[in-house]
Amino acid sequence: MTHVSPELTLVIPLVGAVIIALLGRWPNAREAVTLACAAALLLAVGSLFPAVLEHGARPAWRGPEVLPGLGLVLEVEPLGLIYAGVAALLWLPNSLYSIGYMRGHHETNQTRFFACFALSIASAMGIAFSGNLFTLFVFYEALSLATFPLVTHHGTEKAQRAGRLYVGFLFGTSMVLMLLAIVWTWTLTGTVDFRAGGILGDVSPGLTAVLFGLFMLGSGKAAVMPFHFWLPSAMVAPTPVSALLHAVAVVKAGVFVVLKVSVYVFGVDTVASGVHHEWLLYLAAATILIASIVAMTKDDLKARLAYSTVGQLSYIVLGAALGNSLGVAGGGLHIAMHAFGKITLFFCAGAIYVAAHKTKVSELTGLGRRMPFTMLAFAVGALSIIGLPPLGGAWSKWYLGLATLEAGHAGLLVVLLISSLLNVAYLLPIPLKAFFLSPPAGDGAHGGADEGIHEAPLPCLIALGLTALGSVALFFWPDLLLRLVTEVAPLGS
Amino acid sequence: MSLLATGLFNLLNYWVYVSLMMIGLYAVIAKTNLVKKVIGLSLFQTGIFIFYISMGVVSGATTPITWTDAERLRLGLSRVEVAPERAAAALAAVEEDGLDAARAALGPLAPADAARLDELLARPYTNPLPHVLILTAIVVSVSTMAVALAIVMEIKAAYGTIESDEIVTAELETARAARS
Amino acid sequence: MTLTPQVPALVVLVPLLAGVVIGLVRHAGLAWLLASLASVTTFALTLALAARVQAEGVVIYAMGGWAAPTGIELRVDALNALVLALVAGMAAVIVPTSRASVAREVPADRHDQFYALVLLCVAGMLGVTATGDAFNLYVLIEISSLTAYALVALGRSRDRRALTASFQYLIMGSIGASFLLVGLGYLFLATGTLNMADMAVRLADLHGSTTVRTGVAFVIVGLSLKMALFPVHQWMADAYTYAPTSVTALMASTATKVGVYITIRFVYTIFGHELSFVIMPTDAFLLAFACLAIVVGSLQAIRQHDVRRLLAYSSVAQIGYLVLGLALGSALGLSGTLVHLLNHALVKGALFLAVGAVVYRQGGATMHELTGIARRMPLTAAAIAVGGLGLIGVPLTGGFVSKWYLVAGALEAGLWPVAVVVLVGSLLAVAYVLRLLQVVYFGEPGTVAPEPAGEAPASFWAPALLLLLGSVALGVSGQLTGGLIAAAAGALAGGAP
Amino acid sequence: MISGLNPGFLLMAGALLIPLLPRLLRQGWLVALPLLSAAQLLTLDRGDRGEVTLAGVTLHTLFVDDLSFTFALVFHLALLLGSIFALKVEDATQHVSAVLYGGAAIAACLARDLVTLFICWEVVAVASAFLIWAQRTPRAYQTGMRYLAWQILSGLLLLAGILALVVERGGPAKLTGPLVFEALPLDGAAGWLILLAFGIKAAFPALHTWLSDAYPEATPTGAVFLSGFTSKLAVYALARAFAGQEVLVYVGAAMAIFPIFFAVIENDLRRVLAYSLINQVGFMVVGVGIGGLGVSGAAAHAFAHVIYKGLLFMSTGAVLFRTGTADANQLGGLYRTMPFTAVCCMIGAASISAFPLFSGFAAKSLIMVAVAEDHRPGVWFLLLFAAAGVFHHAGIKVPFFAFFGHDSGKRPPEAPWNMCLAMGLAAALCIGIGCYPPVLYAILPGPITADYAVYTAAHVITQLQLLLFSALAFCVLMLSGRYPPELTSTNLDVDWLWRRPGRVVWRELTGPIAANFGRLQALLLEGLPAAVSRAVMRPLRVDGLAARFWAMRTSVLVTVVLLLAYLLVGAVHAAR
Repeated sequence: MTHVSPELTLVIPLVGAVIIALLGRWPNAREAVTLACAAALLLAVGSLFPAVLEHGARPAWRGPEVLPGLGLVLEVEPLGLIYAGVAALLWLPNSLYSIGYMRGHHETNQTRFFACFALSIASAMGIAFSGNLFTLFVFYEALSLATFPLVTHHGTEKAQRAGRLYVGFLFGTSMVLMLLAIVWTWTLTGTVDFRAGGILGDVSPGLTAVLFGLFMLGSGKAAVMPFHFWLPSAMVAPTPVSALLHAVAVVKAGVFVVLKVSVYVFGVDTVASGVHHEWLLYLAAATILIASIVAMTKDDLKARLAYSTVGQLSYIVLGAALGNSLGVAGGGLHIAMHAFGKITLFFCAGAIYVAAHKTKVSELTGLGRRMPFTMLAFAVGALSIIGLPPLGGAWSKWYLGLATLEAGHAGLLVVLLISSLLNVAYLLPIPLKAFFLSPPAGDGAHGGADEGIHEAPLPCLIALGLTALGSVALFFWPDLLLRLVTEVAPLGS
Repeated sequence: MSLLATGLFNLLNYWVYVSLMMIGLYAVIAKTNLVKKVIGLSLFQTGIFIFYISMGVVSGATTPITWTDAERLRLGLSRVEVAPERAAAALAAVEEDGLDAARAALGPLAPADAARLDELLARPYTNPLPHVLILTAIVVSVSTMAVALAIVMEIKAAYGTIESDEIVTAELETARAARS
Repeated sequence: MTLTPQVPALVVLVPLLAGVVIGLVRHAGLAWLLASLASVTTFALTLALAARVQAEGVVIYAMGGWAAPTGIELRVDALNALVLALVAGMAAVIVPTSRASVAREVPADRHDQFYALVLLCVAGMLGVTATGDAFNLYVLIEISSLTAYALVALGRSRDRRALTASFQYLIMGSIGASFLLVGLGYLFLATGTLNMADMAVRLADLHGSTTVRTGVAFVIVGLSLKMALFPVHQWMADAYTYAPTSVTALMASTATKVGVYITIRFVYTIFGHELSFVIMPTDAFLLAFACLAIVVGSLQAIRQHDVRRLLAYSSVAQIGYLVLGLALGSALGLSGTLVHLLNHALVKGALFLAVGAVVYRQGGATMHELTGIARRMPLTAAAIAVGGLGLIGVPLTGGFVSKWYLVAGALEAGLWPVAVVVLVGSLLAVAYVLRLLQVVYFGEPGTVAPEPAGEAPASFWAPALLLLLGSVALGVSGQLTGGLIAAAAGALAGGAP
Repeated sequence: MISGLNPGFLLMAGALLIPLLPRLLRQGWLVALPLLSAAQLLTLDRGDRGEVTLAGVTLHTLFVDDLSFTFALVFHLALLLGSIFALKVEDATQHVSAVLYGGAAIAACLARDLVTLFICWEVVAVASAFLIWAQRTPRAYQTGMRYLAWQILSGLLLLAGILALVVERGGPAKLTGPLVFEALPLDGAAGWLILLAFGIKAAFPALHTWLSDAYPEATPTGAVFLSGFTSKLAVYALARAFAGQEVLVYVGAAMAIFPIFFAVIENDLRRVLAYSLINQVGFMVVGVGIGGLGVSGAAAHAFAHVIYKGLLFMSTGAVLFRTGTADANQLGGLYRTMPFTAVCCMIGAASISAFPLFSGFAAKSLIMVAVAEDHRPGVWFLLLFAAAGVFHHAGIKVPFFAFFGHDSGKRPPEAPWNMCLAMGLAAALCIGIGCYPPVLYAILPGPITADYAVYTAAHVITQLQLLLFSALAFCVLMLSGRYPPELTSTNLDVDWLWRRPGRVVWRELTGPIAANFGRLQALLLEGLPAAVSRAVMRPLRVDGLAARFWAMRTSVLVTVVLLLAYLLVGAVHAAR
């Protein structure tokens, strides 16, 4: 079976970014390049799946060494393939959507937007396929940098403040905590490579616990409270950026790091054997509940979705911290499941904004008559986030639930279930009120207040339709994902 | 008392150098006139020169010129009462066998003379190196003064004053004007 | 007669003599030409010397044929070969390309003086680096310093505050040099020699008498002043802000580095591990102020409106990193210092050149004038961006490698709070760099700021980008500098008892 | 037809086509779909098929035995009748959700394993809620949300139970086959959780409020579907997993009794029917709890109940459709213009009251016999009382207040033909089963045989006595004016507990979290940076212009201090 070399997955979006930047004056050509790159990347990443799954290959690439024995190394392994697959797969609809959104909304600096977007994807690929902690860190930071101009896209005071928080929290956690942990690991073990079963075998339990804390909190993109504030504030960015943050690349990078580090640096068994990992369980549980409760109080649609993400991410952190392979499996699945669900929700939020210029939940009542397709997709996404069958979110909840019981933490299962109920409470009313209640009365002269609102531009609709279908498809065909996660964490163990 | 006196007088050179340095630093810190600051700096450096110079001094030592034993003996003999033949024999002996042999050849002397001669023969010379060094340092110091005073002149030309507080006021006003 | 054996002396003599000669030609163009030639030649010589050191080990050159300890010797090993190449290299890049900015910033009748002073300054620094004699070191320091005071003062035609900055620099520099002189006096008193190698041998036998300890204290404090280590760093911020652009670029990338080099030399070679770290608490002293320098310098940089001042305060912080590494007293720490020394020289030189380009086009370098320049001056902006990332120590720049070594060194020594300080420092660097980049790239000119003119001449951005290329090469190729650095660090740390 | 295909899946897939079809085609499809699906069901052999692996979980999606066949068949009937009844509804949402709902219920009945059951369970929950929301009023919206919350809670408990079961059995790795849905012991968390999940859907006492709360708020046609599936699915699930569990007998008895009181004082006729539904399900639960013949009785009763309860909801739905209200105090005398509906309603009432020759009698007597044979006189009497009660409110009150009673003056036209057709078919079935029970008995699970004699003199006489005395009581009360008046009122049920104090508790719990969270955010994002700025940044301002000479002065001083400090520390250090 032929497959591409892993560095090609970085080269495609990188080259794409350069061409996009050069084609700034010809928007159609520029967008064509974006779509072509997205398609090419999808093919490239796609070609890696059979190689890894059928043939057990671990395609690798060794870059320059920065220090003796410390260099850029890419190595394809199943967990990374999930993340890379999600990012590559969602780049295409997200690009399509961005085109509709950015044009429909007459945004400025579109060239910068698309170029930075491509750079972000390249960074995500680097994170996904990183073969050691150093490479992971490099691309993790690259992702923060590449997304920074996207977050501050509008350049307003609010956007700049968001940018400051974004940088402060992401760099603050990664540069201080994560890097400290990486260097510490290096001084203790002499290596930063990812290895099945972990590399910290000889380190004392106390130090292991310290490192665990540093790594887990150092991954600020995972938005575990209280390191989550950047996420809601980053909502000032255009909606495709929010989709990128919440679904395609950024927050997924955070939880991916959490998962990857616990599997390949600590080792699942080490996490389980340490007594010092439990605080993370409780922190994640608290994050899940508090984020949901806060989400209910938010009337701003994107803020509500943002807090929803904060809660959902902690599902994955929980999975990583439970210290059994079921948890890893659940977490790995949830990366993909949440991505599809949440990107749909954001696409819908953006579509509503483009079409109706509405941002508040309370303004959406009755909008279902004007934008039935969007609202239907929203409902699908919401149900997937809640974790109801037949939508993808059900499977990750299934495995996470099993993991909590297997680890002897029935209380955490209760947390997960309560969270589902809370999700129902803050997500479902949005489409339901849109469909089943009447819009607030207009000013009389023009009939309803929603007069003249139509569905968003076609590219947006296609994109959100695709991702909503993806959520459904993930319920019926999760096998590929499951094979990947079980490759990482055999369920028999 | 005696301890204090010893401390005071035996280390007198250190006290002098430290005092000079402190006075100089005080001027640098406290004076607003830039020239006075420069003078303070100069005093400070002068203190260091004294330190170096006093460091090379050995009480009772000779000048740091290279003497042969014979030359030294000849100098010593010129300072004491001694018979000329014994002096000649000693000078001959020193050429052959060194100072100890010469001292033996000289024979007994008056106690005062003997002590004086022994002292003269044993006296070390002062170390010339610090003095050489300090010559260089003085050159450096002078250059520093020159540059400093040149800058002060330029400051006077640019600001019309060499009082540091007035310069600050002028700058503040410029800044305020630029802002408004 | 072959010149090969004379190379160590020529490294110092070529710029020195060239400086004197240039002082005599009263022609700006010719002065520039000669200065360029001399600096490039010197660089070539340092490279040749470095190659020789690598081949033969320590190269010793007795001045005038007088053998040490009586005579003055130049003594070049892996460590100062590196610093020599760095200083000469920076000069070779900055001097030939400085013509446009000098023409703009220095009065026409002073151009010959300018180039003469620059070469003398470089000669002084090279001499400081190469010499094996302690007193000679003091004299050469003063040569480089005196010329530097004058060079800073030359910035007065653009801003009269250059004069006051220069004056302050002079006072502080002289006090620092004087402290060094006093310290050397005590050491001489105790050992009776001024030859560094000789002194090291004798100090080891003295086990830290009061005299020795006093000498060490004066030397360390004097060097702290010269390095602009916090809290005696204030002169540097002013001097770098108001000096002519190319002077700032040259000094920022070399002067403090030479200061750090001398400190390494004293602490490791002359005092030795026992005197520095066991008898005297030099490590604690330097570590404490290094950490403070990192934090306070970065915080002050965040506040600045004038970009040159921002960069100057960033230098205060970066010197903190350099000192921190050498104070760790381990091979890891020292490697960190050396990589950082190279990287920071390259990056800061490049940044000041790029800022110089902005000054050249916009007439100033406040945030106001930098607003949105990325549209019209993309290459300059790119240099600022890459340089900024280098300051942060983003991976794949040399800064990351040094940061890695420093953190690892601190952790190895069990000083995790120090490691945290290093990391927090780079976080603060993110704060001021991103603020700068945001203005440069996303600022909207026209409403709040003057519309930028076109791109600056290539003589600004080309050398800047060249230097940054060096920084990136340092970051991606462990092999490039690894050999030299490892040799230097190993020799120093391994030489400790 | 297609071997191994669960007919429920056919329905669910077919439901998705509905919104795409033009009106006429859609109506045809709505009728054809249940028929198609039923045909599929009838061709299926008994046994275990339809193996699928989803996400590493083995599912056996199809299992036909007597129990599942009975329920699947009656669900098909219910769906068909409901679809005919709702044929003229223009709102595609209702059609889609109704067919999805029915399909999922059927699929759940025919599921072999617990995971398939869970999946269908959740689809049932969500799809059914749309029948309430489709009323498109704020009140219905709120009710629907409450309804959904309960349904989802049930699903989550089921999920938790299943997960616990998996872990109890050694984790997913040990689980090679499907997680078979069969009798579950009540000896661990898993069993109780699953029982609780079923209990919510079966409207166990205190868990029942969603039912009486939601059904009256559904659309006129929606209530018909709602009455058909959810609680009967729960009965099926209980019968499959917990047949013979003692606890169910008492729970069932309680369920049969308590709704009577609420039903009597209730004004909204559809709510009256909802309470009677709980009461009827109580009979079934008792049957399940007894096991053996009881399970057969429960299945039979469920079968009959789906039809007659559907019929009752259809008739009240028709009234609601024509008059816009189902409140007893606003109705009355409608027999004049809606005679067919009135007759059908009475047939339904007779069935629910278990008049001989009507389906209720044929089914309920099985349960009564089972109780008696199990020697539970207390329960038997309770059920007898409950039977009297149900006749009282569902058998008499509903038809009386709607079609007779005081004349409301309303003269609505007869229900549309499709509604009449549906009601007619249902009524025919009620009578058919009642007159010829062996048709029903033939398909029932358990020890019952088709020649079971239901019309024994003892059965008939007991029942008739009961009914007549009950009717007498009603008449006496009505004539003496002591019958609770029909008023618009809100009955206090246990849902008050979670509507009032529950809301307060929730507010007290989450309010501080949300508020303190905001405070924390302000502190972290604004207060802290400002404080740091004050504490750290302001003193750093010494580098201003004014500070230059001051700075030089300090620099020199600092230098001296540094020197002294270093000397001192060095001396101390060396002395140590």
